Amino acid sequence: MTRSDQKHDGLATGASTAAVASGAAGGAAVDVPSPKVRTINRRFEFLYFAIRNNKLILGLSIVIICFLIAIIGPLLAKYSPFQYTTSYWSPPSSRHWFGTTQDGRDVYAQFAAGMRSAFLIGTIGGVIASVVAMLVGFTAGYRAGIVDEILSMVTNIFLVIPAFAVLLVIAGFLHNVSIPVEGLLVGLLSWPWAARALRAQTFSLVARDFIGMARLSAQNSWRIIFREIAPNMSSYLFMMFILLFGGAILISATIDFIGLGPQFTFTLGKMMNEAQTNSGLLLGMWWWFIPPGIAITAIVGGLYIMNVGLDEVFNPRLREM
Amino acid sequence: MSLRVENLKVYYRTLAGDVQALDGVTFGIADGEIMGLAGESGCGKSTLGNSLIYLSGRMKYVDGSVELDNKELPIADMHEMDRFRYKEVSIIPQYAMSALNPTRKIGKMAKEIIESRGVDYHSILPEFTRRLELVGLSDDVLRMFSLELSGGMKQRAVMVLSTLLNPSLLIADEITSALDVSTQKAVAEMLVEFRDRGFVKSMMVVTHDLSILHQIADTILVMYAGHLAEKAAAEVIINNPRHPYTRLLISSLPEVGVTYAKKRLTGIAGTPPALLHPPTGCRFKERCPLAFEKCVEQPPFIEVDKGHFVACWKEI
Amino acid sequence: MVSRRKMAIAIGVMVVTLVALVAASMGGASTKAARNHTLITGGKQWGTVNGYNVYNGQYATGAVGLVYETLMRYDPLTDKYIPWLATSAGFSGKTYTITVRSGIKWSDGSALTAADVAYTLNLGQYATASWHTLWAKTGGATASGDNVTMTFTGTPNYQEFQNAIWNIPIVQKAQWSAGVHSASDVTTFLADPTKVPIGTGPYTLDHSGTGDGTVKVEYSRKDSWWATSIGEPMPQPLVIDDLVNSSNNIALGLVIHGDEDLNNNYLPGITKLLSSGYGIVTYFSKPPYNLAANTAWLVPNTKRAPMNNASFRRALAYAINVNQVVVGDYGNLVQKADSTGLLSVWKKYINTSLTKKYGFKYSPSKAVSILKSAGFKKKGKWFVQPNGKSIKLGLIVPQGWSDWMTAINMMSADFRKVGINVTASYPANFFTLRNAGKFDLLIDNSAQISDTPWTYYNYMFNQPILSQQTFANFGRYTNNTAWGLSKALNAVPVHSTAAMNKVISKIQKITLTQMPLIPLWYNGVWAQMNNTVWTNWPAGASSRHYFPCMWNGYFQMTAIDTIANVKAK
Amino acid sequence: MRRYFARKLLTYSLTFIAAVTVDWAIPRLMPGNPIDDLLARIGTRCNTREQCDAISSYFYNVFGLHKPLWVQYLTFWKALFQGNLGISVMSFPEPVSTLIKNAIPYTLGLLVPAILLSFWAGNKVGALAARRKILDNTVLPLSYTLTATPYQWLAMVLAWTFAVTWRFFPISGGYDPLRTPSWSFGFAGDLLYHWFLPFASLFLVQFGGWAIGMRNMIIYELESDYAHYLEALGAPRKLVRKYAYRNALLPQISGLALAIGAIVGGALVTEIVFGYPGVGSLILSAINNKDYFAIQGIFLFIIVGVLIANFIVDIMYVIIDPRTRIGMQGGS
Repeated sequence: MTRSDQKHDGLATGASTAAVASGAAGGAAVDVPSPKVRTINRRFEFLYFAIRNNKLILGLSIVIICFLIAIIGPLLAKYSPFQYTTSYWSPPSSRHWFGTTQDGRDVYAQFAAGMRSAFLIGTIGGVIASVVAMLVGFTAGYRAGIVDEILSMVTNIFLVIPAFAVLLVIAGFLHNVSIPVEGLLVGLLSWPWAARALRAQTFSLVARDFIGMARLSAQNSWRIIFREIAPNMSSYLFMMFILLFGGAILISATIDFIGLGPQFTFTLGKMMNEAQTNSGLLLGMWWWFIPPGIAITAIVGGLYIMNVGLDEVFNPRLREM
Repeated sequence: MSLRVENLKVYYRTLAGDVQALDGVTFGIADGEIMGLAGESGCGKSTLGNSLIYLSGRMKYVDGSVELDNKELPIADMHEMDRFRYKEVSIIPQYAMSALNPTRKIGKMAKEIIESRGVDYHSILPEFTRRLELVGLSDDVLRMFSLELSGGMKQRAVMVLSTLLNPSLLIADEITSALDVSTQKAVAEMLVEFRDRGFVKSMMVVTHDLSILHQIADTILVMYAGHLAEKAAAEVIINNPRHPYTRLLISSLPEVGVTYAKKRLTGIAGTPPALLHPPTGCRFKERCPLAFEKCVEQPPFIEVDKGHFVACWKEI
Repeated sequence: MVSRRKMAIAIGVMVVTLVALVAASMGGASTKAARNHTLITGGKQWGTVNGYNVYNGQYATGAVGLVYETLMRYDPLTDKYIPWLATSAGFSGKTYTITVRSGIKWSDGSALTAADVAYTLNLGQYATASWHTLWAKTGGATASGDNVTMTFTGTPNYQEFQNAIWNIPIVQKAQWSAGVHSASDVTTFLADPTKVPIGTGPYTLDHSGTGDGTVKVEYSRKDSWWATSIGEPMPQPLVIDDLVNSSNNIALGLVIHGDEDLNNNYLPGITKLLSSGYGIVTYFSKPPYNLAANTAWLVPNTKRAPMNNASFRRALAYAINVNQVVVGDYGNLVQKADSTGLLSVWKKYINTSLTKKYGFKYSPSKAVSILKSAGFKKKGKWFVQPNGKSIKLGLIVPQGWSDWMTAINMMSADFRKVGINVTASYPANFFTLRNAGKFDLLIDNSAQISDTPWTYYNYMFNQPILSQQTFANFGRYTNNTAWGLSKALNAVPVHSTAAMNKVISKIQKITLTQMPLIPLWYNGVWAQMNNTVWTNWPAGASSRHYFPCMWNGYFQMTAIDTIANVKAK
Repeated sequence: MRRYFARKLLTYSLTFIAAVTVDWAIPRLMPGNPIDDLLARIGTRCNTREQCDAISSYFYNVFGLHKPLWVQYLTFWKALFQGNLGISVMSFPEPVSTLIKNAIPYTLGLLVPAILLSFWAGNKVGALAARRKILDNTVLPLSYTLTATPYQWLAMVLAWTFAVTWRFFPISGGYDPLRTPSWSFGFAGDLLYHWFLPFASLFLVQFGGWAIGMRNMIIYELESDYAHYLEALGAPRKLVRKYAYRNALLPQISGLALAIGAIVGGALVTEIVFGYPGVGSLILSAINNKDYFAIQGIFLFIIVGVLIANFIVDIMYVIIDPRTRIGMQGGS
């Protein structure tokens, strides 16, 4: 588990996000009569607030910049991350933008590859965790009863087991996990808080009239879930995904730092691990361990800030005038 | 005259611009008067009620003045206003069900509020329990958390708490809308009782429900789109309204007792204007069956009969 | 209220900082007192201190050398045996006779006797003792007077036995016979940091200083030491603290700050700091900075194709740019190995005419031509076997061994350059794969510096091949001639250099042409010393030619001389 | 009340059983054999097949690896209840439980103050910052940066700045190795001196998380109905904030329960950076030495620790939040 768990408060703060989704439209005198006009207006309204929300803009800009580095960065690298050059421990220069490691590898090349890995693992971990969270959360919240009891128990079990420790044990015994495998493991262990939050949201939605109507008309459960429930929570789901994405990056950085991550792909955590084990700190090679940490902080921090911005956009009560 | 409101303008700030929710209203409430304030959602009635006691972050004082018992209320000054709140002007909020801190026992919470206003809780406690009994609550509620109370109990507890310092003006904002019909009636009667016993001098009852007003209000003030439409004695408004909007409003009710908030006003074609950029002149003219050229100018709110004020060129 | 809270926070933060700073000044001040009597070492002990069972291979640093001692010592730098607990030891015919030095006392005050020595040697009756097979070829050790004798039933294993004699620590019969009753006892008795080892060396274990053994093992100097009578200086450090390692990185921090006087970790980057005012020195002031400890070999699994093809193995040798590893990976802390793989201390055994003829050097083009002439063909980017099968090999080292991990990355790149498809990886179960022969290529350095190249050749050719190879011949190379020659070398008496060379030349021809193992570089006796508190460290440029090393096995070479000769500044 | 706790206990028991089973199964499903590593480590040689078999069967016996799987599973449980976590490979023949016992005080000494102080300070500062422009604009970005920082990186930056560059603090260790642990003022000072940097880096990262959480929660509370009611009645800001703070604290406490696992993870990597002799450093050497028994033992230990911590938070929550308490009375 990462601090995304703490951050779930950020999402819980978004509890009234659901209130927004449920139609308690904000804005003082925006009186909107027909449901159809209403959705259009709502969408417009979100966009309207979105492009005026400094937090969202700032967070999104940081994340986009990082993403561009991840996409374009490796193309600009003059060396491969594993390539040994003959300049050892050199500080940043025009030849090696971020300097070199003690055995002559280009830090920039590693950094750019690490950025790519970070987004990859965030995506894989985030998607898998979101999917599991949605399956469990929707089912538990919608079906209620014994199904809910069992699923909630399973969720609570996974919630309490420190995912980090489980990853440690699994990765310790598996040698050479690849990025997708690591992402899978991280995803499979970081869904519980999200599932629990979704279950609660689903509960309150199911209690509402229009779902009841759909239910009465004997529609297929999954149809109701994906036609009626999920769209009503889309903003909530999106924010949840952002947190899971950032969380996956943080957990994997920890695993990689301990040296249990991928061996044949560079990650930001692996860079820190190599800098640490090869005494980059003591030898004053700041150019080695500073960039990966800044990058992780930027990506994850950018995501968090973006999330608060989104929360404010979706939830009028939080908007500061 | 207990309350005197003069050309009060309060806008809502939104990122899109100011919403002119309350655009120059002038009226008064006499000592002992229970005034009903009616109008559709978004007409500015809640804004009016709230602006007399607490301008929330997004409400912006623009112009006008408010006098209570011949003293100027500094409604634009959040801090100065504190001296008047509760003691001179108090409110039973729309959200009375959730107005009590869920994690404090009611007695403790009351103690903390009252003492924070410089009043000794222990000396007021006997009166507090007496009034609770008056509304049918035993003093056990003081040792309970709000979630142990039913909706009606919470409502009554808030009523008692809000009026405990005998304010001059009480604003009751949609206090009945969350209750069932029989409780509504009881609560409404209690309001009258409070006035009669002198717990409050005068009262402004904001509601959707004209039948409640018919039952308890001395006068009724009708608002439309941030402007005043009509004010008169309750009987007059119900039986002999003169503003076209009031007439349509009354006639569109199939019977007294049905609240118009729940039903769209099918009798009146069109929708109220958006107040972000309101039209000039009479704001009802787009929907008014009687509209004519003169209506592009704003009609004054003038007394057409004794105690009967109307804002309509047709009535002048 | 709010301001009071703010103040509380501010005060809280200030208090914590202040306490830490006060603690800092106190911490700094009072440790200095005993410092100039304390020698702080580190680099051998990983994990907690594992107790004092000197036969299980994981005993506490210094348990052999500082507490327990051996009958002889061996100085590889001069190729001389140094009589130690024994005044003399050697074969006459099939009988090995040891004369135990008199006047030596155990730390409990009792005298060292021939019975103690015989008891120790007879622990070889248990299968868990490393000299068990050797012992089984004799009738056991018998003590009479100051002498202990062992008689072989067949041809004595001269080389092996001599090697064992200076490596077996002598334990006290009274203490050990009370606790050792089975094979498992031999490797577990005293393997507990709370037990008290009774030895003959200059130091005793200090329990209160060692504590639970998670931080260090601490030794106190005895008032007297028998070896001063044969000219050995009395060691100056009253206390020796050997710290438990948590990482190379932390060790480097300790060395830089002068908090560790002698460190035996592999510390990449140490050479950067030699001239930067920290007072750090190494044995040599120039590359390779350290003495050599062993040879790192590329081990091809000869039970798998195409590693069973000598030409292929030879091509591998030509393809590796060892210099790149030496410079890029190690920063010149190691030296490229000789084609025979023998350490420089065994120079006299290297047949230079053979190495001139068959030796190899880095040449990718030569590697390609060797492959082509052996029938390997290029198919696209990669070579395929003469029978057309593709070649896809793995090269492994243990996970976490960072210098080797880098080395195999470089080497696999070299192989791929000439068209041999090799992928590097670092499996967590490296040792399982190595012992079971489930690998293509790996790096190993199990054979250590010793008094005889026989240990190297035994490591290369050892037979029979078992399902589990635990200490030798991981490549499962089956060559009866070579194994026979290795056994023959074992049967040559120790000091007969000429007779040894005759056998060794024959063996060398096999190693150079068949290449069962490919020598890469000499791993160093990693040692960084700090002159801030203690000086007079061993150095190539001085007369102090000792191993500055606390690793197991080095005390009975010359590491004890390092301890005996350091001087307080 | 009883039902509530019975439920919690059931969840925790199931969690524990699941954790133990996973812990038991993983090394048996994975490739590799700890005995080979042990033999390689301790350099035991065997020159003949008989000797090989004798040695390895001895160790298989020691570790109980020769029995059928179900017996191994039951034995695992039995041993567990006897507090026996097996024998360490890297510190053979030391029991794993001893290794953990030695490491616990350091880890708890880091974790407990860091959790409590950061929770306290983060909540206070977050509450102060909410709806106060200047504070919010400084505290919020700082907190976001801190909470997004990987624990190990902040630890590295602190070590580099304060221990390597400025040398205010030691770079590693739990205490000066020259000192002998004792109940003395000097030793306590030395412990604190070594404790400070790892503590600070743990504290700071968590502080950021709590500050943000509280800041966001309290804004909700300040916008809630009861807060508006208080304000309408002219209650001073102080009282409104007091109420909001207390109510915002409740979700923070349940957040604490969720965060414990992550914080423990953070403590482990922080220890690794500073070579602090706690459970984190222990697990690193266990991993580096492929000491599966130690890894298993530490894993279980962490699980049990987290379960206990969660249970404490549960109880705390019930004590503090009248809603759960009353809800439970209604339920029982």
